[in-house]
Amino acid sequence: MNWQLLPQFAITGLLNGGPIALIALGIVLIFKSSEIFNFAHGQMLLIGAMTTWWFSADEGLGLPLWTAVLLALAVSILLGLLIERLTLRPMTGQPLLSIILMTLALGQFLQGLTILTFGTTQRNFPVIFSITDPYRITLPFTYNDNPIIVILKQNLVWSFVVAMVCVIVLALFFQYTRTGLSMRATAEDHETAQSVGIRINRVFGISWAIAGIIAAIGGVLIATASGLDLSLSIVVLAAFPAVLLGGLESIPGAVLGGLIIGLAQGLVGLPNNNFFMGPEVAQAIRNSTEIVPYVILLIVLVIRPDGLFGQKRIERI
Amino acid sequence: MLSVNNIEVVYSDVILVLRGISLAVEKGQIVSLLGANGAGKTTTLKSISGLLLREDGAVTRGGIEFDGQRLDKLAAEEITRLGIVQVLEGRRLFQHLTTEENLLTGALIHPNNRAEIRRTLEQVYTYFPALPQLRNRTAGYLSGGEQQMVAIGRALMSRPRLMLLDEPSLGLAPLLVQSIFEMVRQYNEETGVSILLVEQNANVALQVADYAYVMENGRIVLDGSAEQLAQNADIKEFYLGLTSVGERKSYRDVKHYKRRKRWLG
Amino acid sequence: MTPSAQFLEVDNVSLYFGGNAALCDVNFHVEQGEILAIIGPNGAGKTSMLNCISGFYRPQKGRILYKQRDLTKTSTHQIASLGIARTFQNIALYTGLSTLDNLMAARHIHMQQNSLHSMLYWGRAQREEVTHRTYVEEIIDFLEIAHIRKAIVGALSYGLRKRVELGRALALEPELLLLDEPMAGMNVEEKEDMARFILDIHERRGTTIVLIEHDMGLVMDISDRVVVLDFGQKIAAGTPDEVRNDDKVIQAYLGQA
Amino acid sequence: MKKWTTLTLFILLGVLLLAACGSPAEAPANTTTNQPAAEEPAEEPMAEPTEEPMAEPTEEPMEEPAAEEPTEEPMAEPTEEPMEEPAAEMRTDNLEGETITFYHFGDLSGPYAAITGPLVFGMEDAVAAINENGGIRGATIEVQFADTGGSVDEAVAAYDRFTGADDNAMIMITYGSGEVEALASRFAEDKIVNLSAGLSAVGFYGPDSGYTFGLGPIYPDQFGYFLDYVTANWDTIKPATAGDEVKLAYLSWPGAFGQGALTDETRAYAESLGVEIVAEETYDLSPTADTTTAILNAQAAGANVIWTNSLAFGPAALMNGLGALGLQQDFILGGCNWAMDLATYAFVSDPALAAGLISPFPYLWWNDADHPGIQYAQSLFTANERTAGAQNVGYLLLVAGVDLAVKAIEQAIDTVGFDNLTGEAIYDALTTMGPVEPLDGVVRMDYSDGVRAPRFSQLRQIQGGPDAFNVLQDWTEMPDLRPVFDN
Amino acid sequence: MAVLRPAGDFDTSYEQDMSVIRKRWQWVALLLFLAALFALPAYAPEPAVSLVNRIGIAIIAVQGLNILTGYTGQISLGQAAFMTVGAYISALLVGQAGWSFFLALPVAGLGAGLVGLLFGLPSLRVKGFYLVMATLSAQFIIPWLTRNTFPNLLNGAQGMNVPVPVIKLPVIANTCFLGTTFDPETAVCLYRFATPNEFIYITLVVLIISTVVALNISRSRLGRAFISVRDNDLAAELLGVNLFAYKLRAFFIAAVYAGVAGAMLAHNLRHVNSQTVGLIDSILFMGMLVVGGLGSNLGPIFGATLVTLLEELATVLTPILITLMPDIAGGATAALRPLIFGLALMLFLIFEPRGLAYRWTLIKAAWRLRPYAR
Repeated sequence: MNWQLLPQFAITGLLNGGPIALIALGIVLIFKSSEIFNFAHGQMLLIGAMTTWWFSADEGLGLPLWTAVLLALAVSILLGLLIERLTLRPMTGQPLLSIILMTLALGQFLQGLTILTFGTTQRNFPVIFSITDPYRITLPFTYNDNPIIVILKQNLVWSFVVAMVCVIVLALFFQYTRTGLSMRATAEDHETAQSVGIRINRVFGISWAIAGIIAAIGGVLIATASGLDLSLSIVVLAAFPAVLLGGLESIPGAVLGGLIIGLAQGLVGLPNNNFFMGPEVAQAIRNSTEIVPYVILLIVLVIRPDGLFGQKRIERI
Repeated sequence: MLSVNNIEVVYSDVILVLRGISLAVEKGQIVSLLGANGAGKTTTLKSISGLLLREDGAVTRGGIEFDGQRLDKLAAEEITRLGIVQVLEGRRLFQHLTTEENLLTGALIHPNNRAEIRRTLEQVYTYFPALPQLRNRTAGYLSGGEQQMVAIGRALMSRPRLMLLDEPSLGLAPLLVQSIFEMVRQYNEETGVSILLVEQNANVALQVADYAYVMENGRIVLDGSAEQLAQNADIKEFYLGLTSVGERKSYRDVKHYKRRKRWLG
Repeated sequence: MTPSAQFLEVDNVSLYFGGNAALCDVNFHVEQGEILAIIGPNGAGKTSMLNCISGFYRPQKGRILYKQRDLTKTSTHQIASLGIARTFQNIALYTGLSTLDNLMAARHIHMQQNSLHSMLYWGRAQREEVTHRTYVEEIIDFLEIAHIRKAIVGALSYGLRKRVELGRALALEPELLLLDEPMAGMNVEEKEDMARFILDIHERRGTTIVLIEHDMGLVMDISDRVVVLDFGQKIAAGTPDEVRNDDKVIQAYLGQA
Repeated sequence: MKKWTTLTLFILLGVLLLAACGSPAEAPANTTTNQPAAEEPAEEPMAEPTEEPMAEPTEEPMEEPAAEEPTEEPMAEPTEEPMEEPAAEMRTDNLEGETITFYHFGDLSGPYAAITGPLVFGMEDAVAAINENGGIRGATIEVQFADTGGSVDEAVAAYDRFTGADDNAMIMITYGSGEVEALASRFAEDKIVNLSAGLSAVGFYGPDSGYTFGLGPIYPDQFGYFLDYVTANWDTIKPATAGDEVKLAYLSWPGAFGQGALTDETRAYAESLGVEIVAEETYDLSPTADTTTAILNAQAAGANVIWTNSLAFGPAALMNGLGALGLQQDFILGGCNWAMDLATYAFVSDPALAAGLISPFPYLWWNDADHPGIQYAQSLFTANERTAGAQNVGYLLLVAGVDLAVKAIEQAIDTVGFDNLTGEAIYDALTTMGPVEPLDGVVRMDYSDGVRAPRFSQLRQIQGGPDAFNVLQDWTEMPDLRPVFDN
Repeated sequence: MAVLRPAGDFDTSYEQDMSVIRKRWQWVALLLFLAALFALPAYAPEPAVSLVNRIGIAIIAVQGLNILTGYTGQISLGQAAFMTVGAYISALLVGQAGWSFFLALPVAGLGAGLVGLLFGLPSLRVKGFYLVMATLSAQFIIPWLTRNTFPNLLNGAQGMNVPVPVIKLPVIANTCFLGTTFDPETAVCLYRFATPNEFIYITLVVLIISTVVALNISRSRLGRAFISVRDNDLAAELLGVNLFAYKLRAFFIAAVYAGVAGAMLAHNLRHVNSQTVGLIDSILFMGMLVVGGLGSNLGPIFGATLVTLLEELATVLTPILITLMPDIAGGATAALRPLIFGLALMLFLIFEPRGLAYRWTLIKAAWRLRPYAR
């Protein structure tokens, strides 16, 4: 192991976990309010980033960056509302499988639509956060008498900050606003919510609109770090396990799940060729970032089937 | 105020649950709906409050009117906004919200007037003096009686004109049941809000009600003022099982008769 | 009272959900060949009791002995093989299967064919299907549901589904039949039919029956003994007449403070 | 009832989207090229072969447009004597009305699209130009294309489709290492010549292969060539932080292409040069790949040279990572020929980060503007109004590749006659024609003696702006690191 | 619907009532249909035969998924991963160990089945989305394993080429029969299943076997246990069905089907790597199942056919789209495929959630009731 790199990889991983947490949060939000697991979230991410690019790029409208982001947010809200109204409301009361397939199909549809609209070429996303001049932090301890310096990419740090700010804003929104309250109430029990006069269809709409916003922000954060192409839609695959780690319905769980996955993905980069199991194994472990979330997920499912924060249900017959 | 006119309710397009129910609630009245399990009491409440729709049920005949407005095609949340609030059977609270948040959800149908909401909240706390100490407790961890109080309190928060109470006594100790019913009566007397009360526990129900209906198999079989019904000897017997008054063959006899028929035929 | 005399013995059973006791030190026994009714107000723990016997809930305390065997230590799916079958309060049929297949599915525990036989459907498997089909058709005849033999049960009326569910329980060839509100929501005529079936099963096969029912008239008519539960506790037990006149029972039902 | 409302909404939405689709997709094209493309009828080269009677069947297609372009002094390799066309002396068949089909399949929608797109365009533009100038002895070249989306099974399905529909399929052009490796044995079995821009050694020299010919050198050769240069010039080029030892980190994509340069032969060769391979890391085949892990591990292992076998966003991801970590000066970055391309600039977050990249460069470049072959390619490019993004390695290479194919087919026709023209005949032509220099030497091949990929290359380095792919080393024969397979 | 029969069609024994094909003319029709399929290479162009090949392989994979998801109610997004397992096992056995394809095929199925069993284990503890995720993890972990473990054997991400299935027959009277050719090296007659026209026979035979087995499962003890787990797992357990054992059995059988389909695909493509089938295929299979009809034996056949044809439609529409929108160029197929599939699936879910098989039974019933149909 490269113990000297441990803090570096741990912190980088954790920072990478920020956007993952944000993405997971978007999925949890939908699930909480309507028990729909949104497999199309990745495509919403992609569309958010693509529209931002198109509004801002010279090939597109060439608007100032922040205007472009705002317009993209508006598009994403609209998209969220449309999805809810057109594809998921007709599915009310359908079995789980149908709803899973609906969002999968929706994802495919949106993917095709994105290609049709924007083509397949990769895009250079506008730089929002500086990508040079990394922060160098000297840690207050040493390893083998070498000072440990952690190099943090600026865009990584700021992406993390933005993601966390979004998480906090959302949490405050849920905790302290009336809309937040009605969303939390709806999430608990649709029938009871209706009985106290909450318009649950409106709540679903709002949930999807917010999910659209979160997706667009997530898309922009990821695209700004490393360019934009169709593969952005599969970034969410790392966030799915984060959602389940946290327990599907838990907002703090989703955030923690995202951070755990980021951290773990960072740490698997550590083993070097002198790792006790030999270079092939070390190489395989370093290559395992894509499956780490799923391995963690399997472990958690075996130990705690309802996730770390999930609600256990009593089955009745 | 509320009149249910000969309604028929069908679930999933096939299962007929209510076979022509008529009842009326006048302003300021407490009306009680009695009956055994599966008689259709809850279905009646849900067809008034609109919650039937989400269970694939529908009013197929007859109509429900509230102050002259037809209810049977309205969504549940709109009916609540008209001033009819249902307290669901089984104390359905938002388990992970605190007591006070649960109460506040009741006020979501009103415009965001903090002072007004605060005042209503204080009012609810005066009806249920036990609740202020519990305001920051997670609702799911409250005891059954406390949960029932929160559920009713939440309904009060919406300042209803008609409250539908579904089996508030369910699973509660007799003493608690008494105190909850006393509060209900007090609330009714002080505010003049009408209450439609569904109960299996005829005794307590008849103590607070002005008028009562008895249901069986999706039909109203008996109605009258609470005093009248309380005097009715059949009621007591009804709750110990004699379904219809008068001469009834034992089920064992029925059996032999039918079986003979089958063997012969 | 020697232990061997007891067919089913519920011994000090307590069941908790979180902190709430659904059952609290419940004791009673069932004798072979009798019809025992469990009554009590809503939420008294009747269904929980049945769930404990059929192995769906594991009581935290106490034992349930069925022919000397402790059911609380038997895995759920094996309890059916011991000869215990049940119906459910909210009908739990296999909604996507026909009446016939619902009953055939219950023959599961009596079938010998393994999965490979099933896949090949040759010789033995086919013969076995026919044998069990014959048995199931007898039940269908008995319950007078032949006309809906091939109908998908999800689309049947409530009363018929209740009857199919009874048929499915019978297809297990039980020695102990647990019926959870078999007549809830039925009209008098349907109730009469159902009562007749229950009594016929009891008389013809000598099946021991434990049933939960709200209709007191029916309970009084057909059961040999009655156990009354209230707030998870047994408050009375005895013949229908004894129970009918028990003060505690009257109080529980009328809710006097 | 509700459902039908939904359906109506769906249809409405669909119509709206279709209406909307046109604008954003076309917008980039409009703004990046200087002439409006919107009103223009679709002038895709692959549409219909124009059967125009040609003047001279033997005329070299590249001569004509060359005159239009401004000529400068030759800067790279002076053009050798023009290739003599043997056609005239052998026979002068007029094949008018006949067709020869070129099949090609590449990734236009998957991860490799950035680079295969221009390859495909180059191929199609070159073919259209040849058809306009009389085709191959009058025979029109027809083009059949399939998009594989970067997936091998799509490529195989396309192959089945092509061969199923045409019993005498004779030439196919492929762009991806994965599909080449998967199909190599089938090309040989079905005797179909495959000109490949995917330069995997296995495809050319693996078991049962043989009909696959490279348009560029195999990656092991390129890697060895790079190592030669680095070791020979280490003292002058080594990073300030580096010691005397060349310690190499192989950081690349997973997959046939990304790992294509790392073979037993190259490992042995590196060892013989005293180069220690201290780290082998992979990163995701995606522009969003995070290379920090790979770079930091390489640094921790003491590496001072990085090789990447990736294209466009692959090296860019490394450049971005190096830049963001502030380690740009600590490594010499080398990559296979595809790494040094204009497309790379689309993904590098700051053009300055691209400076320093060293790559084998087995072709001339667009800025060798006085070279007739380059001029020809440039004229095609301009005439077809391709977007700036397509003006990269791929386009150029495929114009040359088509030229190679035409030369080989003409020779085959001369040998066996058009009626006997098969894949085998083209194979024979390719393997017997000796050294060829398509497009007057933009690329150089010699498929004699079992060599199936070019063995000569330049070495260039990015020094400054996008066009400054400066020559470090002129055309040289690369070390021969062809893999040996026990068949 | 199932009870509707033409007048005069009575059963005289339970065997007869339980048989799948009830009338002689139905047998004749079926045999004619099969004969037409087997004769396909004689009259259909090779691309069409190739298409039928692909449909056939997809049907087998979807039949497995139908047993797991349609019958047992366990939602799985891992079917393609188990195909990968089968594909690799067969590729290794035939390519490296020199086995006959026809021996390797069942072994590939069993091997995939065992892996399927492993990923079915979480079904003991989790349901719904959690189970979907557990199976999705197979979709990541298995391809990753093929890329990153045993590089010398599995050849990493490059994957490997897979030999053509071959039948060896002895030379009889100095001639080779049945369209085989003499192989001078080994001095036997060879039949190589190389082109679609030859491979189709393998596809059809395996397809027939897999269909018969699926049919038998659905009408016997095993199938009823599966369905009872799906329809009411708690009741099923109380009625004596060992939930865990049956869920695992379903996972095993589904993965065996996938393994067989994967092995066939590998030999058909003659190449396999970790991405030969991927997540998108798992989604496609699920879509095929729903479009065809969950829990119906005809469902996989209808669904796989329709969805594969839709994919083909995307290829056909590509040139038209390119003429309409020149700038989309190569991305057209990439755009059209997910677009058409996604749209079709969404429309099916909203308007025909029970799938084509259900529609088919309705049509049959209407036909039998003619002229009195509504």
